[in-house]
Amino acid sequence: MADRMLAEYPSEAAIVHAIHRLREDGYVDIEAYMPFGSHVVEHALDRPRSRLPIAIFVVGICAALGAYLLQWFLVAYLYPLVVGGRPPHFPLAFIIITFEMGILFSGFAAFFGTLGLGRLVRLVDGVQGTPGFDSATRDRFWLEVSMRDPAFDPERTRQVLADAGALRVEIPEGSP
Amino acid sequence: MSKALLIGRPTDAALGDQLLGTTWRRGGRTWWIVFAISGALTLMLFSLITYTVVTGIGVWGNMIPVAWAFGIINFVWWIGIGHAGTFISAILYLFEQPWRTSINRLAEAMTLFAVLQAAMYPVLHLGRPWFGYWLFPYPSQMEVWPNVKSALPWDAAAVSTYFTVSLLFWYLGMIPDLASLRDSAPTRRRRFIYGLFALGWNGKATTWRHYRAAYLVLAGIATPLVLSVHSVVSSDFAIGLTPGWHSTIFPPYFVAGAIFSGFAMVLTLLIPVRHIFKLHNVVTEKHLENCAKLTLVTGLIVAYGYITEWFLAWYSGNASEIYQAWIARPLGPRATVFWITMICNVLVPQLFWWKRVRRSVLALFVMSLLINIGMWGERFMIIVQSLQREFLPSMWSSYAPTWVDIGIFVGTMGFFLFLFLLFLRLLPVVAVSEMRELRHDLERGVEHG
Amino acid sequence: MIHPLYPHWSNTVYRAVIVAVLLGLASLVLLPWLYVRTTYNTNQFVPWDQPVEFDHRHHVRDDGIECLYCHSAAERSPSAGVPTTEVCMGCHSQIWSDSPLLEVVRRSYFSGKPINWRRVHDLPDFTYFNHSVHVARGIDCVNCHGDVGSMARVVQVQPLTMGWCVDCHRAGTQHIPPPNVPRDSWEASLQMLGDEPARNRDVTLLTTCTACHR
Amino acid sequence: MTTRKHDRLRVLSSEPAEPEFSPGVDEPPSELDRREMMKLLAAGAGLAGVGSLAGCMEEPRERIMPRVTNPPELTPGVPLSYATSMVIDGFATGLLVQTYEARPTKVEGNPDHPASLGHTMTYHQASVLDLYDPHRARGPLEAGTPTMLDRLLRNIARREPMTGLWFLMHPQSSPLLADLIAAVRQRHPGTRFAFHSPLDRRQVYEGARLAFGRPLEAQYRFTQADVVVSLDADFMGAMPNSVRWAYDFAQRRRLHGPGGQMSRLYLAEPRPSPTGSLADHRLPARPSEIALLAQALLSAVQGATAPSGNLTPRQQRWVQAAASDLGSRRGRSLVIAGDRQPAAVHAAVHAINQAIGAIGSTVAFTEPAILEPLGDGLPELASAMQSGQVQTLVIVETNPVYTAPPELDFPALLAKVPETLYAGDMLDETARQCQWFVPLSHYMESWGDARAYDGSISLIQPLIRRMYDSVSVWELVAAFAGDEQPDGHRLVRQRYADEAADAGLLTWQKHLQLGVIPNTALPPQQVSAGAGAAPPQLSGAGSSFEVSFEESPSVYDGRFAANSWLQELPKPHTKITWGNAAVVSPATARELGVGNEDVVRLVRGAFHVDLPVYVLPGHADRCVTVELGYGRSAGGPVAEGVGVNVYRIRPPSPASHASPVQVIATGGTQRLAYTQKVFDQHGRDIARYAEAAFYQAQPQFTEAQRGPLPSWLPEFFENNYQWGMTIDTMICTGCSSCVVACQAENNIPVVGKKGVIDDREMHWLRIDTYREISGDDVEFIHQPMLCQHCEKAPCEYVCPVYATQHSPDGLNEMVYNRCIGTRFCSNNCPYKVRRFNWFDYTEDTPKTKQLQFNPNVTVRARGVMEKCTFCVQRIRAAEIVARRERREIQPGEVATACQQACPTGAIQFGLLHHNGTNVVEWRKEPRAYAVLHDLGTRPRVMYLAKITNPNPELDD
Repeated sequence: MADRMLAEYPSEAAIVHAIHRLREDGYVDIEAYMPFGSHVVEHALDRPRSRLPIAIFVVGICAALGAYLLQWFLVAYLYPLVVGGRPPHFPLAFIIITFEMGILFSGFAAFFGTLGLGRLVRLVDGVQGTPGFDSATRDRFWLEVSMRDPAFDPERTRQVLADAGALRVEIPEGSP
Repeated sequence: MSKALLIGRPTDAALGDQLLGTTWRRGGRTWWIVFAISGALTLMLFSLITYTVVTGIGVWGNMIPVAWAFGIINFVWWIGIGHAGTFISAILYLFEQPWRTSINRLAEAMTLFAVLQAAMYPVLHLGRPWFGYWLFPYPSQMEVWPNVKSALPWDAAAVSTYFTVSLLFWYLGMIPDLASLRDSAPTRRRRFIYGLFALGWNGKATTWRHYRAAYLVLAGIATPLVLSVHSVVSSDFAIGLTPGWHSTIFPPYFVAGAIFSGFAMVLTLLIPVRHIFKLHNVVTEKHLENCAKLTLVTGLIVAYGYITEWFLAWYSGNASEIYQAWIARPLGPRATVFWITMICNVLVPQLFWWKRVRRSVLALFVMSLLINIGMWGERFMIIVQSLQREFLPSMWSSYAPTWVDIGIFVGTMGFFLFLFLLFLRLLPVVAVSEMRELRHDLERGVEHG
Repeated sequence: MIHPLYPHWSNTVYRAVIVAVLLGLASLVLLPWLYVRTTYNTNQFVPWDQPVEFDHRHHVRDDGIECLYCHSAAERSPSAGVPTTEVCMGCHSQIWSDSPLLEVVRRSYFSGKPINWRRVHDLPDFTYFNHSVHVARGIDCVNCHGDVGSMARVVQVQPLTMGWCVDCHRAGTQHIPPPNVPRDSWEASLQMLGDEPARNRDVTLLTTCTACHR
Repeated sequence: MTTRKHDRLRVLSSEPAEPEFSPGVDEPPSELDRREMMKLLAAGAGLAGVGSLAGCMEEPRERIMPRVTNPPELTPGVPLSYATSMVIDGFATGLLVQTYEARPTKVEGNPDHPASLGHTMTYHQASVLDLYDPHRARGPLEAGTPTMLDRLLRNIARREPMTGLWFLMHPQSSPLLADLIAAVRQRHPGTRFAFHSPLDRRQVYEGARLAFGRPLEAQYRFTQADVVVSLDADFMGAMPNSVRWAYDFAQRRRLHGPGGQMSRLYLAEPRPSPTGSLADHRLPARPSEIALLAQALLSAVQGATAPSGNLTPRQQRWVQAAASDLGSRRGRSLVIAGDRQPAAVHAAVHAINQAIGAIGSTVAFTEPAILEPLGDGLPELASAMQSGQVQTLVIVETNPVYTAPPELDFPALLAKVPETLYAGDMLDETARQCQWFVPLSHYMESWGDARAYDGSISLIQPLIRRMYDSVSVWELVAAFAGDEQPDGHRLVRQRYADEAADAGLLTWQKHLQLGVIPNTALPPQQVSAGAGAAPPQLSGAGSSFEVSFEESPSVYDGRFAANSWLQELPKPHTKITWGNAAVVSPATARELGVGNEDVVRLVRGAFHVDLPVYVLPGHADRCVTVELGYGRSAGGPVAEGVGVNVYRIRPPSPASHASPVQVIATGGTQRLAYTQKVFDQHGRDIARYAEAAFYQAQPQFTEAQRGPLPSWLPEFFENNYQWGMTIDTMICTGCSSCVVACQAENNIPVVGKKGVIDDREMHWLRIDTYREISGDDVEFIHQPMLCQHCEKAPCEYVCPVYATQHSPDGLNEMVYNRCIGTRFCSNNCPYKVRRFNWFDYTEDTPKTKQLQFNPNVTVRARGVMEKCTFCVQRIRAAEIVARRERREIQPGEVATACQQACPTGAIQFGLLHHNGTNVVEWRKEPRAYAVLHDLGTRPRVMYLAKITNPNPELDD
């Protein structure tokens, strides 16, 4: 069941132009596909900043705390042994592992966060397989308008996209 | 000579064909020969490892007093090499150095493979490698735990973290290129396989948004990480009493040395790759020259480290330290290694003051090799020469490696090359999507230094 | 319209496979980790075949023979000692002197060849356990060997892992029963007395390595 | 915690058939299982990725073999120790041997024995290893084919009286043997007994005869000697009574405080000896020069002012100083000559002692403990063989084919003898050329007796039933006396029936328990020198090269060459293991143009040998010292082909040295395996030493090397129950008895010559020797170096798995089964006392050798670190006994193996709150110091600086 309309544009400039056109026409539910992370396009779509960094920070801090606690628990609490006359609880020595674990888990958070928020880890989405769409990862920019968009009208929207300089306009057959 | 970062103004498609094409154009005969050799060396490596584990660590040259030798030297050497990758991809990214773009993928791959070699040694050099997992705090029936006051669990944590984070960073950066391989690779089989690793990337702006945020953060955390790793490695020595180890200069001195050797290795690999894959337009003299400059800078820091060691040894007034720095190393057993180190690490980089040298590809290549040798020598000097001349003269002795030591070292080089060649064949050597971005930035005339 | 690279159902398979791979990796660590905790691995509750069908129930419960009567070395020696054939024959030259069950014992006694028992409680050889000091501190045999008096064949009831030893050596005082209190009422009396019985026997809890490893 | 017991018979009688395992052991010797277990562990854990110690234990299941009947004194798992004696060339040293379930594991000295006083020498410590040598002969041979021992003995006993029957054996002192010899002579009239050892003491008795008209044994009282002058006498290391004398000398020597008095030692010798390292005035002299010195000294003490002509100025000064010191301390000084010196020197020395009033005060004379000291020897036998008078030759222990001078061509002589029987522990060079071979029992398997140096009758009792089909010397001789089933026990009981008669069995058992029959020391004789010959004329010394033949401190005359502990024992001054060298002085080395490991050829007439050179400062010039006992061509794989056999150039007489000799550098080189390569302290105050005068002036000269150092780490040892060790380097001779004792106690493996060359020796305790060279004088400082059990141990905090950490009572603990072998601890140990199992050194331990393993010490597998534990097994065992008895550990209750062995008592160990004990009082002395104190490791081992007492007149 088709739910969106796709239009291919030759360049950054073209798609930006198209986006402005659509927005003037009151379209809200639009999305772009591009071969590289273009600030310009993102700016045109003007989306809020990603929240991912905050999540990463939180995870990292928790991991670090956990690492320190674990070290204290094992070395200073469960089986305190004297080595080289050092006290069982020896913060100086615990710092490094604490730090490394903080880094490690922020790393995980960043990576898996992207996969999650970016809806990745899948082979099939709504747009793959649309004729010509594979240019989206090479050199073309694709604009997507959702059919759920209040301003959407099959004919007019196609027209608008074409007028904005689309090389082609496609309607992918429904995503699973 | 152009100082451009990108020669010509290739279209995105052209860039794609040129840079992604490396994965489907057939390898020449030379590639196959080198690949075969590295494969053979890899086999040798693993048979020697088996031999060591079965017979006992005694097949190495280690003894008392020199209880650490090739194992740890090579560990530190490889880890050091592993530093340039993350340095380039993370730190230069933070400093918005556009010239990183065309070499970071390759440098990161080098990092991963180098760290992989490094990671083998600490386990191998154990008397009982099969108990290596005791370094990790798993819930054990013995109810005794690792001693986190020792530098070795620090190592374990640092190295494994470094490897993991570098891997994630590398992979994350590669996803868009994998996607574009999925869409543009010639055969359906290739597309299918690359598709599996592309994780369904479709270049959606929303995804890009999180992606770029995550990438920035990863760069942000990788920066302190890369600095921490070699500091931790240096603490394997710095927390010890051994004359020549017991020094506070070690962490910065090691980090500098690491990046120094790292860039040397980058040049060693980059120059041939650039030649073979005809990347002159994306990897320009400018890139090579910048690498040379960084090598010079870090080289100077290393030289400063040596000077500080000698000074502190003298200043400490400690007989053992003075003997170590002023007599044992320059004159004692295996002093040749000391002199090789000095020449390769201190004198050779000075040539980089001259632009003509920095611009001469051949000179760069040769010097990078010399520096790699020099940095290996430095680790030999620090580890073996120090242990040869410790506190009690009654236990002074001199070290000699066995054929197994050398075989395993050469083997790891082969294994490294093996992995690197596979990388060249199967994955995009240059970050294409980033090149495209760079290209657009350049077009907009946002020409950075 | 080229037909898509992946069939529409592939997402599910793809994710399933990824999860499976991850689980597989984890199990490489988890399974052995679980295995070593099984009684199979620790040899608990295995009724080993012995050359002589010796029944502790009969000797301990019916005849009321004290452990230390036969395992007398436990008071003086690191090892409790398996009784000599002589000890067996001490009684069995009089009673059941012709029982076929005791054939092996008699043969050993007259030939002078020792009886070849199978060790049930077997510590690693780098671990030095000393019975005498534990007995002297009033650790009851049952604490480690279980209620042997109720076993047809002796089995190992405790894991005898280092963790198990150390648990007691860290906080062992409540394992030391008050004198002359029947077993079934230990719990109660210990709750009453706390570690007083232990203090009376000036028990020292050793957790230093050379207490067991030398 | 071991109890001493008397008669062993009941224990032994109850053993089942298979003697190689000690039965009745409730845990049979399980090194094997232990090793397999380690392996299984490895494999299991390796595969599993995780695993627990119990994890891989289930197969193979250990078996339990209880005794059938238990002797009352034996509790399985509790060791017993029994008194016995070891005899070397006729002189007995009393020992206590520790056994686990009838399995000897460790030798200690017998405190009640006059020749031991509880201490031992290397040979005694190592002898337990010989017992379990898998290459010992296992049965008698007739022309190379096995035969039955009892039949052989019966046939011998039933022989008609023989003519031309000769015996050749080591010097003997056994009263029982004396009786048996008489019996043999009675049965076979005209039988002759030749007593011979390569290190013969015949010239000693000859000297006494010259001086007093009859052979006598000198009994020295070092405890009363302020001044000792030794002419080539290594009386603390290489003489029959050395263990005792070392102790006595140390008593008089050791300083208790700056004000204290210490004796002074003058010593002239070719190469530095253990005794030499304590000498205040050590004069390097070639063997031939000793005679001149003796003569000069004699004339000097007799008042001759004119210095005898042919002495160098240095020698003259030495003689003058010695003479004046001797003279000024009449009755409180003595002179002693080396056994190997010619009779004339001994005679001269007796005269000197007479002159300085030593005889009767510091030197007494008794009848020799030895049988027939001047009776037949090798020369007599040789000539008899030459002239074909020898019909039957019985050779016991001694190995003439290997040791006899080349001139004799002993193999050829042996071929002339119709009937030859050899009795020994192995098929050695001589055994291979005799037609009969009888295995000789180890002394731990035999009943017997012997006299100590002072004559006390020492008893020898077996500790284990005979492992093989063998006889003791007494039984063999008894067979020739007609005893068809000789039984050592019976013979000994008969011999001492009357000693025990008064109170019967009990006294006998008391004696056995004591190991020595009280009040049997030989009485002093009234003598005066010069009664015999006038002071003899001594031959002068040539200027040509001399070769001096020394007994090896490791393998003696070669009889211990099969003992791997001794082979791997570093020699006191050269630290050479596994072989011998041509030891020369630096000047001589320069003259020859050679250095260490350059091969030289020593040529005496038609005979020559090639040896690698070792350059040793303090050695006499133009003299080459070579050690006997190496280059065995038979006698077990350990012995064979190690070092060079220098008997091949050893002259018949004097056997002590050969001159003239050509020394030629061959240009070749040969690796020597030494454990220490640098002997210079490089100005680091590691082994402190000072002269007595300096010490009196500045008692606190080691102050900077002890006491607390600033540290931001908290103080840990809140309890005062702490172990510590104190070592006095001023009475350490470097004899290395402690090293072997440690090896025996702690199951320390040997690594072989290659292992040593690769710096992989395993000794937990080593003796570092530093040479302080000033002009002609060399000061040798021996520093026993073992784990210092630092309070702030650098090795501990670097171990990632807590395999080494600190116990509350101050021990640095090493847990082998936790060690994963990072070797970080070794790198971080400033004292380098940690040893690593580079290979599986214990894997191929022969089954018999496994019986020697100390069951209370883990046998280390491959890949783990190990080091001195302060004999923690002994500490814990003692603590357990004390706990059981609800009492404190008493002072002296725990002794480490090294402490027990040390002849001079230089090593002291104990609890630091036991005031009054040596370990505590010594470390309070001002000369106490800690090695590398400035590192702040706070060692638990304190050393006392070496103090020397040179003669102020002789300051040059």
